[in-house]
Amino acid sequence: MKVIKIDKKDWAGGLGKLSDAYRLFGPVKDKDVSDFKELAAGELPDFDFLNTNLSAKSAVFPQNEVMFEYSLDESQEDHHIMKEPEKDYSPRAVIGIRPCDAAAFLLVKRNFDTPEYKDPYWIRAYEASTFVGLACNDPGKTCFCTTAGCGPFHEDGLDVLIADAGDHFLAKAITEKGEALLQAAGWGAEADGGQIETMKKAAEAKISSTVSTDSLKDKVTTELYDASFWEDTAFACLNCGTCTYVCPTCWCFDIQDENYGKAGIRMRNWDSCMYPLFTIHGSGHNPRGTKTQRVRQRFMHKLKYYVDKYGAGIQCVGCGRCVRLCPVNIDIREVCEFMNSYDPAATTCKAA
Amino acid sequence: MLGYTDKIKEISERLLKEGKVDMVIGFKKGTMPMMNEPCVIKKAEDAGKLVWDSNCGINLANYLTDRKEKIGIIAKGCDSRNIATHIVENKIRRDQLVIIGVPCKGMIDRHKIASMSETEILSVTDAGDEIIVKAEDSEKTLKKAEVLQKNCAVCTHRNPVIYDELVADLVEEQKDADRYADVREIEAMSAEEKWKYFDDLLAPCIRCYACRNACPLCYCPTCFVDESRPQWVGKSTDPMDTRTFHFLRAYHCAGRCTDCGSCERACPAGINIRVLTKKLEKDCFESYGWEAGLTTEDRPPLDTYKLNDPEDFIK
Amino acid sequence: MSEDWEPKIVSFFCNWCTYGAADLAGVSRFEHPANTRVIRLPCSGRVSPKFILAALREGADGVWVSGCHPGDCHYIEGNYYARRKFALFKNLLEYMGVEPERVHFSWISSAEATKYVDVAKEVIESVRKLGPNTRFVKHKAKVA
Amino acid sequence: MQNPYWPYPVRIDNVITETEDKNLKTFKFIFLNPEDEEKFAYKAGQFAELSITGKGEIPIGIASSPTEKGFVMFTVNKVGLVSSFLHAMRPGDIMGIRGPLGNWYPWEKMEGKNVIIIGGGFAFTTLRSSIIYMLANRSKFKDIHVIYGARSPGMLLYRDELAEWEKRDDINMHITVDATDDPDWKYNVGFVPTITEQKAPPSDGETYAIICGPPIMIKFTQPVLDKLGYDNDHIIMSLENRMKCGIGICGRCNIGKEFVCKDGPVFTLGELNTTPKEY
Repeated sequence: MKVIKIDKKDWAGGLGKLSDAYRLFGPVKDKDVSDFKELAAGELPDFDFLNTNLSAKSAVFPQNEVMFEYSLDESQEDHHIMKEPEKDYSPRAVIGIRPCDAAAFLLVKRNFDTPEYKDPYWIRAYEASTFVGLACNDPGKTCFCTTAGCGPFHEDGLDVLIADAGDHFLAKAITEKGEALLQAAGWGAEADGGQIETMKKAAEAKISSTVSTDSLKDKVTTELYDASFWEDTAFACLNCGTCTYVCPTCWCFDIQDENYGKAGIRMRNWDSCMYPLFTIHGSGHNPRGTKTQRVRQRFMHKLKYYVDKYGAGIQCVGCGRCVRLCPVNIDIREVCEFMNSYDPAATTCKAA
Repeated sequence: MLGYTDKIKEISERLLKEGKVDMVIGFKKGTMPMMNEPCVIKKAEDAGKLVWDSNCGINLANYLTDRKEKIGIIAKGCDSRNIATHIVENKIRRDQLVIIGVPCKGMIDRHKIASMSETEILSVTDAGDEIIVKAEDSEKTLKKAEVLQKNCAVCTHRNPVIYDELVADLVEEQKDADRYADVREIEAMSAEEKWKYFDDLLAPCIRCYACRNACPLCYCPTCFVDESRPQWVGKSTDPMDTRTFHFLRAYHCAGRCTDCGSCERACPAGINIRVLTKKLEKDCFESYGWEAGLTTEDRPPLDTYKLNDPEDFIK
Repeated sequence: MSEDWEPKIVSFFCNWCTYGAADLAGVSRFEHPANTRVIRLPCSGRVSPKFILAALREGADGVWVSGCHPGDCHYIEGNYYARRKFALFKNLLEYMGVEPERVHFSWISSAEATKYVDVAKEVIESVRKLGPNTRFVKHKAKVA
Repeated sequence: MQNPYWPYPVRIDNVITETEDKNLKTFKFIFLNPEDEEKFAYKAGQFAELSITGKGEIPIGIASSPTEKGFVMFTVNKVGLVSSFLHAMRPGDIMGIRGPLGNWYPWEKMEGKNVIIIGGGFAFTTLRSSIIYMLANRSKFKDIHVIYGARSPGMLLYRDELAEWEKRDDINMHITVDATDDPDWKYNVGFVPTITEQKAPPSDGETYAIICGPPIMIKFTQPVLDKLGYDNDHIIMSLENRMKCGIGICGRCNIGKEFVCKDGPVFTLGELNTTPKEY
């Protein structure tokens, strides 16, 4: 598809035009921390970031989301019956999403959009979205996207890829949705696509951090599960939910009813496999009652169960957020290495 | 703190070799700049993994809760105070522990140092009273005293209060630290201003509970946020729920908090949560003359009373 | 604030003293405003900060906690512990921006029906002056 | 797009207290919209989310049988927030049901085979559904044995129906209690594994055993079945895990890569042996 040149002086104007047709989401800085927010009228996305603290998943899958509304007032005709609320699924554009976050939506889609069940909230929001990616010219030290099925200029999952070329942006339309967005913004000056390729190579060469995932699919689940390294890996873990909340590919949620007098909402909130409450039975029994079990679940899910379930690689795009933000420095790259190179025979011999 | 690491390794190796402890809880070098990872060493030959520098801010007392083994634990001043608190609250027994005391000169503020650098930081190393920060295209030497964690800058108990081994001579305690300047600033505000201040402070909270979980005091089998009958606080990031969570979390630390700074260090959103716990710390000190974790003899302030405790607020 | 607004006060009373005082005030036909909703507890020591926050969250305009005078606790020392708990709690509440006049504490024995009426009036009037409570009140969650 | 989270509105038609400790009640529901009953077409072994408006949802096995029309029935143990609230609800109250969810016992495979049902305590609910279903389709199955145990006679579910089944000669009932001082008790006394050892027919190589009960019962019954010649692919179990969405999306009930809510709750022992034991 064609590549467009956007002069930086035309950037704000184009976004202004877009805001007529789209709800705009973008990275916004607040007290040194960048996160995706819905942009206020005239507000510009702030591109001065390595990556946002939280991933862009909230643009489609908000941390708290209303599923239903209800009335508990028995004088009402439809009391105690769940009603779907009116929601705004008008077109939205997520401006400045990193390629890894966009690729993550494709991984997550396998969970929300299945042959048997369709999650209407996620799918509607996803389908309403046009993802305008911001390529990473200077990926970080904790970025390992290129070995996690992704990359600093990765296009899958994006509708437009934008690269910052100094005084102008280069924008590559990847899908028809993307092309429509560029048109709506009034950006049309064609440019040479070759420059993006050059920038891409340079950016990829800067990635210094890697993971190996080739052997994961061949491991026996129960052997990996019983591996001896989990205890040491999990030791430092505080069982906070930081890694799961900042992760673009973590999708787990809880469902809660919240009442306000005679009315209320059924909502869903992000949940985390790090919390004991996530799995505890009514009887008090908890199949993942210990910290080690919960840490193992997180990594096994991302690096083994997902791999086996979909045959489409790991459930990780290498954004490095969990590595950067873990309060005790538990590093998925290390754990991935343990798992990928795990040899039960070797461990047994050593012990014997 | 040069030389600390060698001494820690030496003591740990000896304790493990002599069978005095089943494990040593300490820090190993992290994979990230300014991060060391809490770790457990069970074999004498692994003691070499242990490190000590200005990035050991996580409170290791957190890893002692309800353990049954004989444990060697590396403890700076605040860790030792939380160990004392753990002993008082029956979360560990004194005779299970060999406390390897570390006279501490403060931990560095990783959030602050990161925000001082234009580019990503590659490494941060201790050099006496200075630290060397290497970034992509620069190398800076900073005075450690200027980039200390906020709690360390006003710490008055750098030396461990209980210990069995010591890795170095005790350090001089800071005398004229103004511990509560920030609390007084808030106290002076009007109710309206205070309310706004905390709205703003807590807005970035994502309810991940890193502050709660990094805290050695938070070990309830079921936290109030997880109680459902009744449910005290909602689960969303609604500002009132977030505020209720932070209020009760802080209140649960009343008279127990040692201002170790783990909560703030752990917070992924960079929230200055210590202003809440510090208020309680200040009140406990001013009303009851209490500082947490200094002895294993005295009962904590909410577990005791005096006949003449202040009660001006009661009609 | 609408003209006919009346403050709603949630009161946590110790069974052995203030609850009796309220009763006595009633049978003695002492007049006092009817803005309080009373929750009877075995001791002021039973009052958890969570109760007070819950009342505010549910929309109480004021909270009033009352127990036995120091030295008079039915359980010997419950109110002594409560006193420390309340002191720290009230300070933290005010520190976070709740108006000092929202939450009240008193010691009222079962014989002090007059004090009960006086304090009730004082509590209600001071909350009335503040107007409806907005602090810690949980409204419909702002969710997408 | 059909919203899989939306519960069909139902009215509580009838509530029966099942056990002497009053902790188990059976609820009969009628769909407010008759067409929802058709959408709720289920098979014995499936479950549903009971949705109490304002409180939340709980996953409960369906106790009625697909062959029973006009209502659906669930037996609920009083445990947590939602089930306690449900226990206080009355006929006429409106709530919701979401489902049917999960898989079912392998009825197609079991056709023409002997079936032995082993149940303990309040896990008997989907087994009742199965028994009613098999009796309504009696010719499709060979011998049917039922071993059902509870702590005491007063803790047995569906006592009237048990008595009726006892009278029939096309189903072999082996009811047992852990202990009783009732002199009129005319059935077995002893734990389920012991009674299984005494009464269960050995496998003819194709006999299916369905086990539902507390973990301790399953643990001790399994070796008995091994001895009787049941292989792992003919031992069928139904799991429970904490659930929320019930449709394999919210992420909490997995055992390995399988979700108990969507890929289960029914698994063969053979299948379970290849997954982590996180249930």
